[in-house]
Amino acid sequence: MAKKKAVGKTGKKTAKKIISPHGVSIVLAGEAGQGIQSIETLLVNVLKKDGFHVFATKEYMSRVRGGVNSTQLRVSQEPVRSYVDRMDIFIPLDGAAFERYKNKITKETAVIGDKTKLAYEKTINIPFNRIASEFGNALFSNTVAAGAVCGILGGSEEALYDYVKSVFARKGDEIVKSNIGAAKSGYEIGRGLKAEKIVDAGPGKKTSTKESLLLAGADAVAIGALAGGCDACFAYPMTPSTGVFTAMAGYASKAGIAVEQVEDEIGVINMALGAWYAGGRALVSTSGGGFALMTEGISLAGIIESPVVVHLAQRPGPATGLPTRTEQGDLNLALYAGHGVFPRIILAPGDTKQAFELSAGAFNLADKYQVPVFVMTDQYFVDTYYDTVDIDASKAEPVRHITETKEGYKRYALTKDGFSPRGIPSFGSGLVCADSDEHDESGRITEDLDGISKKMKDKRFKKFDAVKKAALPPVLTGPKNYTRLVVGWGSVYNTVIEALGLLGDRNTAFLFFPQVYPVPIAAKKYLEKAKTVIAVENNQTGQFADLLSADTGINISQRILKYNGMPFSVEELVRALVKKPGKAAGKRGKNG
Amino acid sequence: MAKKKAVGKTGKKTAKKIISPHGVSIVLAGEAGQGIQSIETLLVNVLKKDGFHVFATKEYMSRVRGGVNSTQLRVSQEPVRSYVDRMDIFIPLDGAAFERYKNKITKETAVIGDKTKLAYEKTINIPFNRIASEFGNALFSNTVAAGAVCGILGGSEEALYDYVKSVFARKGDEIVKSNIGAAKSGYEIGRGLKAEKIVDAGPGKKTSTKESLLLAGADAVAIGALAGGCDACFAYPMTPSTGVFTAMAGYASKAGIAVEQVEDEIGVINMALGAWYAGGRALVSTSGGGFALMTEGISLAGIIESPVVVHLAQRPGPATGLPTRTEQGDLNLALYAGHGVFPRIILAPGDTKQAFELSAGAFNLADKYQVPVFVMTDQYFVDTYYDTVDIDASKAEPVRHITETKEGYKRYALTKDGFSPRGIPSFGSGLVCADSDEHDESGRITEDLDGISKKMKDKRFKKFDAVKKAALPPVLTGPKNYTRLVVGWGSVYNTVIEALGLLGDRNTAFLFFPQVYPVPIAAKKYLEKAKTVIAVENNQTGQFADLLSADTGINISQRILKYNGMPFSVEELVRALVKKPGKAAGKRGKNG
Amino acid sequence: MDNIFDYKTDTAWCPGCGNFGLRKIVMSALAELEIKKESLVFVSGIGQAAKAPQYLDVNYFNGLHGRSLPPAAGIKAANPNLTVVVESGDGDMYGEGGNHFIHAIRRNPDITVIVHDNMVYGLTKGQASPTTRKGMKTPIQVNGVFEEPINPLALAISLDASFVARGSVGEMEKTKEIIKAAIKHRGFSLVDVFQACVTFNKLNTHKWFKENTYVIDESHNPRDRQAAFSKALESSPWPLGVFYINENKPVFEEELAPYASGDRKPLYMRARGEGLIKELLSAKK
Amino acid sequence: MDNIFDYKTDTAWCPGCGNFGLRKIVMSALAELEIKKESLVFVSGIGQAAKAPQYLDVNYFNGLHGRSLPPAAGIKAANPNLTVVVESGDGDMYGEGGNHFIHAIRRNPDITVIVHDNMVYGLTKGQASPTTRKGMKTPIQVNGVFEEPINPLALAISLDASFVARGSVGEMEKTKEIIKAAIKHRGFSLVDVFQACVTFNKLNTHKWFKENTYVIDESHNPRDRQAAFSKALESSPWPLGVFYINENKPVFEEELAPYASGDRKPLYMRARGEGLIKELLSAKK
Ligand SMILES: Cc1ncc(C[n+]2csc(CCOP(=O)(O)OP(=O)(O)O)c2C)c(N)n1
Ligand SMILES: Cc1ncc(C[n+]2csc(CCOP(=O)(O)OP(=O)(O)O)c2C)c(N)n1
Ligand code: SF4
Ligand code: SF4
Ligand SMILES: [Mg+2]
Ligand SMILES: [Mg+2]
Repeated sequence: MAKKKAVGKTGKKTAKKIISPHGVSIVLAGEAGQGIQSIETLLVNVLKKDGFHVFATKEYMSRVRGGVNSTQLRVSQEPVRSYVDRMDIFIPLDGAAFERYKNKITKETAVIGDKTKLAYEKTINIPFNRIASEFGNALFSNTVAAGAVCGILGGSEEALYDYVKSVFARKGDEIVKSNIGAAKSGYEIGRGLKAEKIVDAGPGKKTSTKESLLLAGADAVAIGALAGGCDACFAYPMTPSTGVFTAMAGYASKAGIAVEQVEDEIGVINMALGAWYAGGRALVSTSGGGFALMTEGISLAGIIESPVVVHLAQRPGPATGLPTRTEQGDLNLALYAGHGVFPRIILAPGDTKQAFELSAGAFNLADKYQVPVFVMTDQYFVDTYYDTVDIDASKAEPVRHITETKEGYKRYALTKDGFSPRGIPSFGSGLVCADSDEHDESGRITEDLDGISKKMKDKRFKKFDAVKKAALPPVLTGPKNYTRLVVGWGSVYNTVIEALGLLGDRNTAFLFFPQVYPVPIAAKKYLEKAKTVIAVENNQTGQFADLLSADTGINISQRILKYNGMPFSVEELVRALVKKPGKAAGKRGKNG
Repeated sequence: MAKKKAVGKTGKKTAKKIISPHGVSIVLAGEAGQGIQSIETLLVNVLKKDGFHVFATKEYMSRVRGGVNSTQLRVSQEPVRSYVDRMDIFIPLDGAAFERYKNKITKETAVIGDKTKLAYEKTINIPFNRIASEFGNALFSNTVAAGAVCGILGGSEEALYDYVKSVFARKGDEIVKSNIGAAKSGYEIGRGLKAEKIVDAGPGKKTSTKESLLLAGADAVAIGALAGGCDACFAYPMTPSTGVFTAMAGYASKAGIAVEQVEDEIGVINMALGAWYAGGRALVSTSGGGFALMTEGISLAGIIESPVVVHLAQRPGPATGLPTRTEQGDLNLALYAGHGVFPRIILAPGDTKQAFELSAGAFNLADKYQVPVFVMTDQYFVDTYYDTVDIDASKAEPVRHITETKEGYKRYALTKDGFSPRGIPSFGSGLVCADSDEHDESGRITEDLDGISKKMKDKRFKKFDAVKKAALPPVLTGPKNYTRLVVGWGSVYNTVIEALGLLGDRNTAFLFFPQVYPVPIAAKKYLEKAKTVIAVENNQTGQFADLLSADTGINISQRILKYNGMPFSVEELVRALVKKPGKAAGKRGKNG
Repeated sequence: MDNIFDYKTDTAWCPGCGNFGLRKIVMSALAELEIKKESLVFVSGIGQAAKAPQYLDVNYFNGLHGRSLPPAAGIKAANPNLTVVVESGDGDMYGEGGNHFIHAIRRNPDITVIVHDNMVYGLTKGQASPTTRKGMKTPIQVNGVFEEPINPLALAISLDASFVARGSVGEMEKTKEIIKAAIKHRGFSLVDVFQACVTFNKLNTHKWFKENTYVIDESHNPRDRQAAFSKALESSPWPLGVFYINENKPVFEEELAPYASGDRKPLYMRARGEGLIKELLSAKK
Repeated sequence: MDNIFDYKTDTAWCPGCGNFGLRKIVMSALAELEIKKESLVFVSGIGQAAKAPQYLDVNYFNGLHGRSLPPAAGIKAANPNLTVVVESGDGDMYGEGGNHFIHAIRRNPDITVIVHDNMVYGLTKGQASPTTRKGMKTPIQVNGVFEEPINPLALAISLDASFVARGSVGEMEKTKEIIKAAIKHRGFSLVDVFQACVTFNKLNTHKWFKENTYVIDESHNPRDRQAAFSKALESSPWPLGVFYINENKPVFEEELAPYASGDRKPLYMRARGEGLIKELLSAKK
């Protein structure tokens, strides 16, 4: 391999790039700890301030240093919100990073990096480290790289330097100066590449995204919860649910939230139930293995008719599985966790707006129906962010459903619809008795089998009705006169929408379920209308399709499933939908 | 109320009894601690030795003293194996006991007891306490009562006294003598009642039941497990699963079983997995709430592909619910416990013979397929016993599936059918690495997403095929040309059979599932043949019917459900089947 | 004179059970402390002991077996003004609930934990609990328990618990005073109470407890952790009284953000400023 | 010269992490003890520390977070002849796994438990663990941890653990000797090892550990429980060495029915007599 290459030149002939209709996709890859994250943050912020729509998602290994992590950045003149396979620009920071993604390189891909490190002839050489060292520290190489991308995309220099300044301000003038120098140096190389049409991959004309918000899924869930009146958050760290917990801890002082890291997940759920009992509105954030431990606690919520909100961020199992990867594999777990029969509600936001609104709403639903409410996300969802103007703080507001008690108050008073007014201790003169044993109306243990004990079972069962009726309807996108209907839930939302946009099939519509359980009554009607129903799920068997089939009686045998720990890409969905999948999606295992 | 009544007389006119075609049903009721249990044991043993078929089941409150418990005893010339509502003879030991069951008294019922304690004019007066006191101790009243029943039923005096002798032998001659006196006194009163046709309720002619076994469900599960090579048993006490644990502890020294009471259920399942890893064959015994805590451990079994056998004795939830009652409510829990996709097997014996054979078989299945295997029972099942000659020790034998390892051994070697030969440490020269993270063939952690990591997911999924194919077929009882098919699982077996016998409907057959999951392939064929399929389940929603519907695509909307904590009685099943139930069985809640 | 906390009902306890005595002690302590009924909450797990709140006229949260402490802390987090008393069994607290026990001691919420220590699993009919004496035979430990019992007081002291004491149903007056002191104490208070299970524990009877305990005298300094530890290791006879006190530990709920300023208003009475959510969102621009 | 337990692969640890040092110590200890590879089993939970067995050429059972001890006991129950070493993190062992910790100490299987005590949750990126020092700020404990850390040695001594020691990656030779003694000890041995997490714990660095520890001298009598307890309470500097030994505790697996007679044949090598099941059934006649 050539020892020294001209900066900004490939060894071979010039690789001309085309402006992509959906913006530019940039992939940064390197070891954990190498600073990909900081390049990403810098670019996203600068380019957004600059007027571009931005999208970023990351995938990372279950380790703190080493391995190969990557981040995908999309920059566009139109909103972009999903993961793509395409790499317009690929910046591997080392050889291992290059190896892991090289099979995604096409002839359209501009591979940029230090040629001495990459076994790829067509590499457009920018020796980030060497340039950074010229400014005093090889650590500034991230700034060089960010500057270069900015230059290629035609971002504004001003925004770049402003941002660099703000980031490094607290480290002193010297560091600010060096980094601005490094950024400038990178920028100029980038601009050169663009000018010479070596990499001409601008996202198109700028719009105004200055006022839009840049939220990751985790932020949207956390702020949404606060908007819904969440005032306590208990958790035990577990990837990928920790982001929401961390956000809540960060907001604790400002928003007055009782935040506690509990000794284990069993403690978490039981502490949350204690808090609700005494008038708090507690959120629990966890992932598959941690949630598994809460199974008995969910059942307790069922019998004491306690509200509780569980943020369940999914990752691939079984057991520890792939801890930092993504999967929509815990629906069955959420559906069936807890022995005994009692209603629950399962929500699954598809974008940050929904995440905000559903998380807020979860608290009101839990409080109103006195049931556990799940907000289901996954690693891809919580770690992904993009600009948005859709989130409206005034759309969410806490509604409390507690009652001031009088003497003789009965926590489980029998009523027509099964809901008993919920009192809390010391608010009023009544006593509030919550009981894990089967109980009478005042919450005292009973074994009056054919009397009050059976009535209590029936009372809790009755609640299913109201909960089912209140289920959020599914959302239809695309032609009303579809013959083919794609169904999905949770994080596949944006990807399906972008894929269908590209597909441009007039007969295919998309039915998205922000609430997956109870299955909204309207589901059946939508499904019946379609000749073909295709489920798109990021899991191995199609758990939601099973649920929908069982609920509507309509068999959904066509399933597009992905379960390697990565989210769907737009391209593979397009391909799968063109193919019009048959039963190829794999045999169904009935459980998981 | 009259103060002193003639012994063996009612205050009113004589209540003439009829010999029941299905033997005599005797209900004993009293406070916990009053010794109902000892009357029951005495009668069952004496009457069985005497040549009668016997059946006994109890229901009890979640307390150690006080309350009202009862036991039902059936004595017959033909095998009797199910719970009936009918009380031919009712012996309430106190007023509370009388109150709790008085609505089951019909004009055929002979109520026997101490008239001074019972607010029931037609009571046939036998003041057990007073008579016992004449023999030196009011505590002997149980012996008087047992003797009286023996006398009524025409049991042999010899067998009675022999048994009394054997029970009290270790307490010394004096006590033996007094108790024989008490028994004799009771016996004579009973014989008098029979002679005067005041209570003429003999079970009919004696057969030979001397050689038959008297096993409760719990015994059959425990001895079956031993027959299957179980050599370790870990548990945490929980009603109604404790019986099996206690039996194993009792057999430990004789059979060489490593028995340990663990600090909690999480410890239980993880200890069991450790034992299997090192070559043991461990059984875990638990109930709903305890099993809920094992959810994560089940998932661990899934990914490390460990065998494990779980005896899950069901009781009504949610949470603590009705701890000492019965329900078939944990099927969904067993089906879906554990995040991630992996096969499992769920067995549900219907009688003691099946319990013996399935528990034994569970160990071989677990070992062969390297999956968790559940043996599901319930309180009614484990506490119920009757005589049987069906159990054949030679029908069960441990089959080990471990392999001697060589150097370079790979625990998760990829094979065509997904099964890798299972080594254990120190048996051979290879190393055995079990890993909760996604792993490669040798069990080392990996994040090679599209490579070995996905292959491992597919490998585990492949195992579903073989496991499904090996599923035990359902058992058909009744006409082959049925139009109406009753389906059931677990403890409803004998009750459905007796009910259908009484119903005598030529068009109705019974399809029983000793294995409920994977649903045996043959199920569909049987269901398709029927015009009407009726599920009989001792739970609130029909969990097995849901599973069958989903698996076969045949909707089972007719469901006979009971969920007050009591088992079905023969009579109510007959009534329900005569009515030919419509959708009356209640709306279906999708989960529980 | 009736105790205002008395709730008359059919109890599920055996006649003669130590639970009755402890119930009386607890009711008297509460009455003497003149605690307002509405602001008092009992929390328990599952077991015979854990049924205690069912027989009191109080607010209660009767949770899962082994899980009394997390809800108790959750209750304090939602409303620090409530007086929270946990009542549970030795199996519940030291067996199934062991992890919560050690971490609740560290967390130090201002709650009082009364453990009915009958050295056996009562409700499930006589298996060994973590405090069952070595050698006792049970239906499961058929050859006798082979382990030494856990020493909950030594354990608590090793964790620097805020208040550690042992009572006994055989010492009514003394135990009442201990419980009163425990409730008044700010922080986590453990009161392990010896009591007989007349049905399943034939070893540690009322008489045995009487004969094998003595009341700690004035000379013991409960602020001396070493001394407390050696007191805790004493056996045959076992000391009764307050072993250890450490008032200098931060209290869980007071450290939580909503109350850090000293404002103890419960969560349900708080409303957030209109603008907060807008502000948090704006910061994401 | 290569260590036979060395398994060469890409480790997931940060350069400079204390895990590397402890790995070396453990490998040397094993080699010096000349343990037969086939009869050695490592057990771990989940965390950075818990990955240790992945980098050794040994049998291992890499279980769930917090759940290393129950499988370790299960392994001994199935085959008492295996040498079982548990390697896990402070969060794994004292946080999620706390209940197993206290009860495994009581149960006393003959296993050695090495805790990589870096006083932080490494794998999940820097939250407080039960041993995190008071005041340390983390992404969750944003105002600093308010509780005193758990003292695992004092805790173990209060439970009368069979062997209690502390090592430090900064004291390689000493720690190796401790681990060797722990493995040779019959019964449950706890070795809590101080080690730096260079990424998430900026307080307790390699240097800090060096400066804040000292090696216990000969004068300490590890058979004296009181003395051991006060040693365990010492801080700044923290003592390193063997704190406590109690050889007189019955060992779990030896108490189990299959081995009670002294026959240590593992379960998988045993077959039951033909007639046993028939006999058990006959008893039900
Ligand atoms: C998860 C779970 N496991 C087991 C049980 C069964 N169980 C109920 S109470 C109890 C033990 C009670 O012992 P203790 O706490 O000492 O109370 P006691 O009855 O002796 O007062 C057990 C094991 C349960 N209810 N839940
Ligand atoms: C049930 C469960 N809860 C949470 C996690 C997430 N988790 C993995 S490792 C870990 C903490 C690790 O800390 P420690 O044991 O101290 O090990 P270290 O990484 O510091 O070596 C946590 C919380 C998990 N895997 N499973
Ligand atoms: S079983 Fe024991 S603890 Fe329970 S009520 Fe009876 S005597 Fe008391
Ligand atoms: S995060 Fe900490 S404990 Fe984990 S490898 Fe890095 S330095 Fe070591
Ligand atoms: Mg107890
Ligand atoms: Mg750690």
